[in-house]
Amino acid sequence: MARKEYAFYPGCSSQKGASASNYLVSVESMCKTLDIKMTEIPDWNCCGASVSYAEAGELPRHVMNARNFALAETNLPGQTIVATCAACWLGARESKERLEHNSGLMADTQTALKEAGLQIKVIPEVRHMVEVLIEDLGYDELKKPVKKPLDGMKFAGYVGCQTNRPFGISGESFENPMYLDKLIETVGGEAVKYDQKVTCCGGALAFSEPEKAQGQIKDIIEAAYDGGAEMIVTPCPLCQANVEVYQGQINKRYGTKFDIPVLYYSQLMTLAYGGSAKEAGINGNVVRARKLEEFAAK
Amino acid sequence: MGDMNTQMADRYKNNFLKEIEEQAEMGEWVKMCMQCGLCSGSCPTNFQAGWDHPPQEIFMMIRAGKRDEVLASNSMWMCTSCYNCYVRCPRKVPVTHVMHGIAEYAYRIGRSPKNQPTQHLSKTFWDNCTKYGRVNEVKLTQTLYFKDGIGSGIKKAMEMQSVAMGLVKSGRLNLMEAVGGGHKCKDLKGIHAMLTKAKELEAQRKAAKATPAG
Amino acid sequence: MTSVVATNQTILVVGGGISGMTAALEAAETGKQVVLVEKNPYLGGRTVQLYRYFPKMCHPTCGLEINLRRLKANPRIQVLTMAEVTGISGDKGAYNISVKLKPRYVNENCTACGECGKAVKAEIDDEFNYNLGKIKAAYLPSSMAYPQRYVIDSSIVGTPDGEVAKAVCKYNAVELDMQEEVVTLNAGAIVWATGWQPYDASKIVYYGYGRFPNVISNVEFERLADPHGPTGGKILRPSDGKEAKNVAFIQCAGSRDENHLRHCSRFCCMASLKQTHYVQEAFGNAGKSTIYYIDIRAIDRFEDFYQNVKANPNVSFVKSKVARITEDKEGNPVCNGVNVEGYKRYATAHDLVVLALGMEPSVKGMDIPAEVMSDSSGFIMADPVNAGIFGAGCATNALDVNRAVQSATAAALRAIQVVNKVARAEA
Amino acid sequence: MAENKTAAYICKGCEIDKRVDVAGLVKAATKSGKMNLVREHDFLCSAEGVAMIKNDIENEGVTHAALCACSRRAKTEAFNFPTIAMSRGNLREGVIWIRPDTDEARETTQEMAEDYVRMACAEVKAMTVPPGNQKTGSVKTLLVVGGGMSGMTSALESSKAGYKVVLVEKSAALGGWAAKLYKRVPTREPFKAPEDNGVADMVARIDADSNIKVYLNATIAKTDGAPGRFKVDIAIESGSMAQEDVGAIIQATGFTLYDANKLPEFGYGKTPNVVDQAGLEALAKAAAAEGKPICRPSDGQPVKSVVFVQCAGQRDPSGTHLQYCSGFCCNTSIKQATYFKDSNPDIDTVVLFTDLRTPGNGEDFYRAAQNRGVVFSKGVVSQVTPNGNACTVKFKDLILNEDTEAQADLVVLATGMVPVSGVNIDAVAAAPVEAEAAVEGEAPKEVVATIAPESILNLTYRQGPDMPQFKHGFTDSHFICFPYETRRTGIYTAGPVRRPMDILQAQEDATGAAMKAIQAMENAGLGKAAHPRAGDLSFPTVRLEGCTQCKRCTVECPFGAIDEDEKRFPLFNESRCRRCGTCMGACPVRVISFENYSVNTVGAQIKAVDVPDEFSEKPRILILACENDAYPALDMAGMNRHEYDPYVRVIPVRCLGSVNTIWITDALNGGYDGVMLMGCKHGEDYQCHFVKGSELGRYRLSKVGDTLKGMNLETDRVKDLEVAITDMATLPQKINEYAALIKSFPPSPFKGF
Repeated sequence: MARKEYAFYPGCSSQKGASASNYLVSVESMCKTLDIKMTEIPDWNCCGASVSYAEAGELPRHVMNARNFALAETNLPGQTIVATCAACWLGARESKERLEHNSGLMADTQTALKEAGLQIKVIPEVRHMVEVLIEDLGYDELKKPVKKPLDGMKFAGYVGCQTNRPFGISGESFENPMYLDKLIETVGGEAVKYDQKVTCCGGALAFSEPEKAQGQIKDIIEAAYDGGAEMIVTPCPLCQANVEVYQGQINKRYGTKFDIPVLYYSQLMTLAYGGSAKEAGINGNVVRARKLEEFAAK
Repeated sequence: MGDMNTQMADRYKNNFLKEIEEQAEMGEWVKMCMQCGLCSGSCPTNFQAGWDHPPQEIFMMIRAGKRDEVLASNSMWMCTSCYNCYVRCPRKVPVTHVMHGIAEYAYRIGRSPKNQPTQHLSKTFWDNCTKYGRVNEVKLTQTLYFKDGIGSGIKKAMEMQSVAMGLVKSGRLNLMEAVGGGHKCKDLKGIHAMLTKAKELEAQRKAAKATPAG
Repeated sequence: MTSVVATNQTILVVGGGISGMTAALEAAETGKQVVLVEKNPYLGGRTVQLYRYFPKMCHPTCGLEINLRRLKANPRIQVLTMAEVTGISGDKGAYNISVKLKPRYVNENCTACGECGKAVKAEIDDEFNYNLGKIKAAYLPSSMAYPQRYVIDSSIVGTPDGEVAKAVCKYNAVELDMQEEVVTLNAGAIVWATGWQPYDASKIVYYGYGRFPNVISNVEFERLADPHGPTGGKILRPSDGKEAKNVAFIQCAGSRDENHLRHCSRFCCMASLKQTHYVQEAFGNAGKSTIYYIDIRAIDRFEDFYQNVKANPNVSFVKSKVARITEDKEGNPVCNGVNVEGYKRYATAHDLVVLALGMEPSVKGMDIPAEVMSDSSGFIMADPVNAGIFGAGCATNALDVNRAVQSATAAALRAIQVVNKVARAEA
Repeated sequence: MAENKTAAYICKGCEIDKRVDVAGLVKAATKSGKMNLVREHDFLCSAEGVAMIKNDIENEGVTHAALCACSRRAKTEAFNFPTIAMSRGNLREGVIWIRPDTDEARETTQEMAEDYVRMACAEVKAMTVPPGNQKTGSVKTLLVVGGGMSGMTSALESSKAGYKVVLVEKSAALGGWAAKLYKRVPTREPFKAPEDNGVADMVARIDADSNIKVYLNATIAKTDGAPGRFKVDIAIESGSMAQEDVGAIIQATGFTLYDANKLPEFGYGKTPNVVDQAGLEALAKAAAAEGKPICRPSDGQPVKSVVFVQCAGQRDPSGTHLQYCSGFCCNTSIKQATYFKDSNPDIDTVVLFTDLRTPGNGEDFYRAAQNRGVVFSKGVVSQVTPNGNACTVKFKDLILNEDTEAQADLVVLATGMVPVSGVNIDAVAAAPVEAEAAVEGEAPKEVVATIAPESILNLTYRQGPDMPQFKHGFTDSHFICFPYETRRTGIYTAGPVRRPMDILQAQEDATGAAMKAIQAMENAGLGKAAHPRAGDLSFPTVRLEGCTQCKRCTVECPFGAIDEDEKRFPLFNESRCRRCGTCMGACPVRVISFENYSVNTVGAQIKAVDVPDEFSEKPRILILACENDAYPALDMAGMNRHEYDPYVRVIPVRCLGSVNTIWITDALNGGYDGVMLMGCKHGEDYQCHFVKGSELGRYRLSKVGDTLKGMNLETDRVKDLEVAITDMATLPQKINEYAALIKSFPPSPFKGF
């Protein structure tokens, strides 16, 4: 199979030492196995994320993404931009869509880009890592390198919002997307049924109004437990962080005893492909995935 | 005519609806709502306290000309950007964006609620990410927790201590960022110039759209 | 071989539901030769799967009985069941049509004595009852089925069960070697009356149809209330057979929704109002109904019916499109949403939720083997391009029974206009 | 006329021969039935069995056949012998399928089967094959009354089918309401913009159509006759009178708007700035003609804001105003709001509604209006007050849950439609039941009718000059499956006079009505009945020498088929008759009968039943079952093997209305222990396909109590049961309960006489 190349947009949270740095570690391991070459867009910048809407306004937000488009187009011509972060992907796709459909906005964007010595000719395709996996490779291809299937492990595939709405992974329904369950099954795990697969984790509200967001997170974790899950798996750094790191506080607030590890799909894949705990970044989990640690050590 | 009377006279007139259409991002969709309430029911924050008005009611209030109440509403700021309402709306109203747009407009003209935490986060986040081109998570956290002063900041920080320690231990919170060790873009000058221009163009565009008063 | 007598003065009617039967009968009773083609093994279509009609609360089988009597008395109509039109060539006034006939494996010798049904062991899904129950693989689709002749399901042909059916039939009615055949016929005009199907409820994922057993569709609810239905007319919910005394009706399930059906399906408000009567009829004051709606569309004198239901203290109305259905620990479906009249949140448990599914034309996605104009919902439009092909009933619009019959009567005249012209030319 | 030859055929198939002794049946047909020929067959409906019967008809000269096999509803394709008189003895669904296969039951099952054989034989002997009347009229010209969209459509569509049309319009021009419209709501995808009203095109097509003769400024002075031979006097404004022969009539007389003057609370009449929908159309037309924006009537200034009040005077449960919804007005207001928005998007247009009703593709039009910026609000308007050159609209906003108000230059009231349906004959005529109430021998009291002056059809019918109305003045048929079935054969109504509807629906309706009218003309010419006994060639004949001129038949006929001649005898108009037999049931002296259904055909069956003596403990119960609902329900009970009492004997009747009380008294006199009548629902939601039949039948039945008392019998021996076609499971229970009651009485004292 030919080596696949993409312009990589890792996003702020995936950087070294940042909150999703372990995501990046596992993606790199996974891509290595799958022979996917990800070249970081030189000097990429933040997407602005959804929450900046109030301060940023319309144009500045799009301009931020446009700068990444211009950099990708200039430095990695012809390559599709691939984001691992749901928010980065959503922000970039949204800007692409708006700019392509609004010539006035596009003209203003070009004017602003000029200030940074950049311009856009054609906005590159913007895709999520998961789309690359399931569309460019396919489940069968993803299954081939599996050396250690995650037999008998039960995962709640938590899709959350922003990889799912408003764009969604193509071919999936907004209400019950199946790709994550299929990825879990591809690496030998069991995807449990539970009804909070696409419930919002609270997003940015987890920072600004934690008590509101934590109620939602509680429902998600509870449903995952009720479904029989041992671990939660997600494609989104914000979902991962929100569902994982507040468990202690939720336990305090609601008297629950949550202690469920929250992983990235890429971590499962890395492990199933025979990678080490370190290569999968499971040392970076706040709620320790002991079962996986033991599995990796075997 | 007194203020109250002016307001009554403007009821169910296009004035405010038009203002929103011109000034708020995606505001032109407000008129398409048919008051089914699916957005309100689909919102993940629906069953928590804190809403003044559900989205569809905000839309009706705009159509009814309730300018003061809408702009000062807390509701738009509750949005978690989950896009549930957006994908379900039977009229394909991009509710998420409309709510953001109205919030942004209220904020821009200084009519939004004061001390709104998500509004504060929005500003903090944007300032943070545009300063160096990328987010500095530690500084972001610091700014957030100390926004109401040292006292409450310490209290919040203490509350969040376990969270932070977990992240630090797992290598996902780099305290060095606090002292300037964070990630940065190289072409900061270009980014800042670009954003300054963008702000300027945006202001021009919105001003050009505004209907002259009177 | 099935033989059909038809000429360019014959009218072909496709679809043997109430619209197709009406078009066929009106034309035949005006002296025209008619061929009526129906894909089911019986006539009557979707209306005969309804328990009662609004607003009279009368029974659709009553009208069917009259129509069947008209049909039995009229030698000008030839009925082909288990038949589908597969080809249309030619033009207005001179069409050549091919019709594929699926084997029924039972010939006209059948006396409907029922011995084969008794003898056969295999069971299949009961399509007439929307698969809410099972029936024997040798079956009469319903007590009102016409032709009153059994059907052997193809799944038992070539099995010992099939042989059993053949062996017990004293009348040589079971023909297991019956083959699919194609008959060709002429017609001057075609009435296309293929009706509608309920919108696929599983596409409205947030209502949990298919996931929650106690979320059912409006057409299924008709079968639950019908004495001929799978529960013998008792309103029992699917999960545990408990009496469903507290029933929620969710309007616009699919309709008026650009993510699903653009159009308003017109009949569903009235159907739900009607179905509140079923709840009242079954349980008296212990029966409670809640209608979640956007606008109640009880047009013309149906308003009287609405006002009567509204006056019933056991029926409540909530202006709200339900946002989500969940299930509580007892298996009760819970409707979640916001009542927009004054902003009231609710999370209300019911015994059963009935989705008022909208109407999708059956022609949508169907390959009519001729050039026929349809709108973006798939409804056949009146257009000169259609030449001698005329839509009728719910193939043309979302209609209630009354309006469908009107439409079919009008379509019969349009077809007659064509064949009369042929007759004048040939005279 | 050839000699009658009778034959009975007894089928042994479907296990009939296993369950009953066929020899006994043969004996019953031969001895009691006195049939000339009796044959048994293993499988009567087979090709061979049918060939046997055909052979008997052709070669043995069989003219009357009693087929004793399955129900008359089964195997109709096989048992199709149109040239002979035929009856069916229901041994399968009516006997072996409703009885248990046990030794104890064998005797009663056998008796039941033998009775049904006897009854079938007796019935067929009393029948003749109707020859059909060729003397009915054969005019094939259609009269259309009303030249609006509906009437014009009916005329054009009929002409297209090759028929001549006379079109009568009372005003000076064709077009009706539609002509007053600036534009009409869209009829084609994308359903976004109002369309041309389409009137000019249709008028041009009518003018060019040699099949259509138009009378303008004309009304119908008199309508005489029957389908196929109507004679119509047309009064023309000039004073002249024309006469036309027509075969059928379509009444498409449309509607007027509900009078907004009845809505002073909405400011109508108090300021010219409150208009109804017609008023707005007039303003829009005038503005378009002058190329100006729509202006405020009070001062001629362009309208800057307009509020539409939906359901003004409609959907009013209090009964003060219209109770119904007119259906078209939501779309009309949307269209009118579009007039404003398309001329100037800055005009404030607000539509206040409680339920917005835009069915079908109207939803697209609604969306399109929203997209233009029309504001829709769910609200209840309480008051509109003039305020200088503006108006204040007070209302409750139901979404925002507050009392509020809006200012508007113009207020448009959506007042809805009132049908132009002529004289309400039911209100002015004596109710048929009152005629029944009249003491025997005494003429029913004549009701002095204050006939409203504006009759439309001026029918010379005994029962009044116009079409019977249904609810709210509309002439709807009341039948869901059969929307065109009026109570005046050959006269159909179309468009908003029938039911509130918009133009598109009215055009569809008018096309359907044309279909029915054409059909009525064609069948009248052949002497065939119209729906629901379509094609029936039988016809009631009356022995005038026995007639007492009691008028019951003329009054009760649900279809106005019977007038009175100069000598005050009933005058039957064959092509108006629907063959329900209500006249036959009504006739106290039993002089009315059909060839194939008469006092005799049923009476003979009643007499044919073997009534055991009082010591046998075998009661006999007669069931007279309506063939539309009760009889099918009994059949289905059989098909589903729901058992019932073996002492009942069922005779199907065309309608309860055709039940003559003589049958009941004859049965009781003959020793029957009880009589049960099964008919469909009557009253407001009646199901009787002959409209009044079951009601009249029941009324007669209610009078039987006195007869029973006179005979010294318990009044409960006669039972009236309302049956629906779905009652297949409950009906056997009810029969059994009734049979148990009858068994609790002593045996009828009339046995053995």
